Amino acid sequence: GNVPAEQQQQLMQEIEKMQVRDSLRMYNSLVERCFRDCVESFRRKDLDSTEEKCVQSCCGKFMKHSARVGIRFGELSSEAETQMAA
Amino acid sequence: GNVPAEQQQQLMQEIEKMQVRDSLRMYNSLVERCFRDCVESFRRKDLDSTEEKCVQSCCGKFMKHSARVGIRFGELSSEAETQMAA
Amino acid sequence: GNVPAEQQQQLMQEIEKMQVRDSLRMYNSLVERCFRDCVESFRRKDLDSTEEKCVQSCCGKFMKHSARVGIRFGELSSEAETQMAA
Amino acid sequence: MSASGGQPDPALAMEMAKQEMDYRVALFNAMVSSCYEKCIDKRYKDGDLSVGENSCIDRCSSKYWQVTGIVGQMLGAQGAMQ
Amino acid sequence: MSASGGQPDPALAMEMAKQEMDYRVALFNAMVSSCYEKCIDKRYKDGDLSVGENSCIDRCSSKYWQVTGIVGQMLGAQGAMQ
Amino acid sequence: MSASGGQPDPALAMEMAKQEMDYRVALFNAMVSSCYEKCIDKRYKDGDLSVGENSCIDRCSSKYWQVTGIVGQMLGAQGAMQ
Repeated sequence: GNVPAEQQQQLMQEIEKMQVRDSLRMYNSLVERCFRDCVESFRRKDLDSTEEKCVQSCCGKFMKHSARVGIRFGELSSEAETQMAA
Repeated sequence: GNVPAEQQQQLMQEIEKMQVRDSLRMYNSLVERCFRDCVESFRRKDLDSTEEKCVQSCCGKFMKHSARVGIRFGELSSEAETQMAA
Repeated sequence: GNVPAEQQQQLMQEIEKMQVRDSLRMYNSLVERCFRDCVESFRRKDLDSTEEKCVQSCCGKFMKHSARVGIRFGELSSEAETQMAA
Repeated sequence: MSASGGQPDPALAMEMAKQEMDYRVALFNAMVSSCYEKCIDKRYKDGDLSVGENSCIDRCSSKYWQVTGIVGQMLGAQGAMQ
Repeated sequence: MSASGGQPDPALAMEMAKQEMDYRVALFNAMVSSCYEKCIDKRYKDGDLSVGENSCIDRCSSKYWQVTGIVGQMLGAQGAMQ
Repeated sequence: MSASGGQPDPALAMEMAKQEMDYRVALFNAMVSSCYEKCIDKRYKDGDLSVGENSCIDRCSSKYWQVTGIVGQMLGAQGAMQ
């Protein structure tokens, strides 16, 4: 977009806000997902070691997955911009 | 609601913002839904013609569905307002 | 957080806004959930008495559930703060 | 940016009008997606709605609306809407 | 509307307080809906929680909270929270 | 806070830039969660992605992107994006 120079700073602040908001949302959805996939039994109030390990793997997998999609997303966006400019 | 006249314009701007935001959200959820329902195989990186046709049908159906619910929603809202006023 | 005194009022207003927004969101998600779990047949346009009773029970259960999680959430938050301070 | 006296606050009225819109949009979207799940055949042979789907949508919209009424009454009764 | 110097920015503190609230509300809502799925019998014979459901809710809340801790540590460790 | 004349409105440009970002973030998040459901083995034996999962993610991202194109064209064609 074509944003006037004097509003660039305001835009940067908005981006920062969004990044915080988005990383909190990602954190929340990661907890929800790994809880749903890993915790099935409610006969105790503490996680057992299998559940803990599962949550750690889930979290690790999700972060790697998300990073990889990020790379592909960047590539696909650049390609699209190149095609638009051509 | 009873909004003072001088804020009507601001409200209109808010409505416009909401409409843009909402149509983008609708677009995103439509992509998510049609992708989920139509794309099952990941042995290639391009959609095949069956998948493409499925996405088009899904999209067409959703838009017609959404339009029809919109009409019903309007009717139900009017009925409710009529009953409130009576 | 350490919010300057003169912004406390603005923060209170934000909290109020959030509470309204959040109770509307809760209302919406409750309707969605109880509709999904209780209404299966679309051979008539009005709810039958079994569906109505189901929606009422669903709603009652959800509110009691939500209240109980709220109590636990409060306890867990306090424990966490106590541990942080120690 | 906000009136700090006791008189009616235009920013508040504005905020309430905005929240009412937000609420109606969210209600509509939830009705759309709930009835989509209940009524639409996901095989997507073509892009048109069948007669059965169309009448399901009408009844589904009506029932969904009735559920909002019941839930609203119950939340109101228990004062849970704050 | 925003301080452009290097000194502490009240609008920023405000924004952070707001985001902390947003976060806590979202966490609570996710806990409510996650434990609802895990613990509640969806046959809805009546509107009360059974003894089994109540104790499931308590344990579920506790376990959900522990999962937030593990995930928080892992995100922190990998600096993925930016 | 907003220009009321006919000339280009910086607040509007700002708003559009913000919505574009919002949109891109939402698109990315939807791609992440859609491809997670399609590609990732939920048994979570360890925290690494297998070779099969990695290639599935690449193809899934590509196909997801193509779906955004088809849906965009169809919404544009019917003027449904307002």
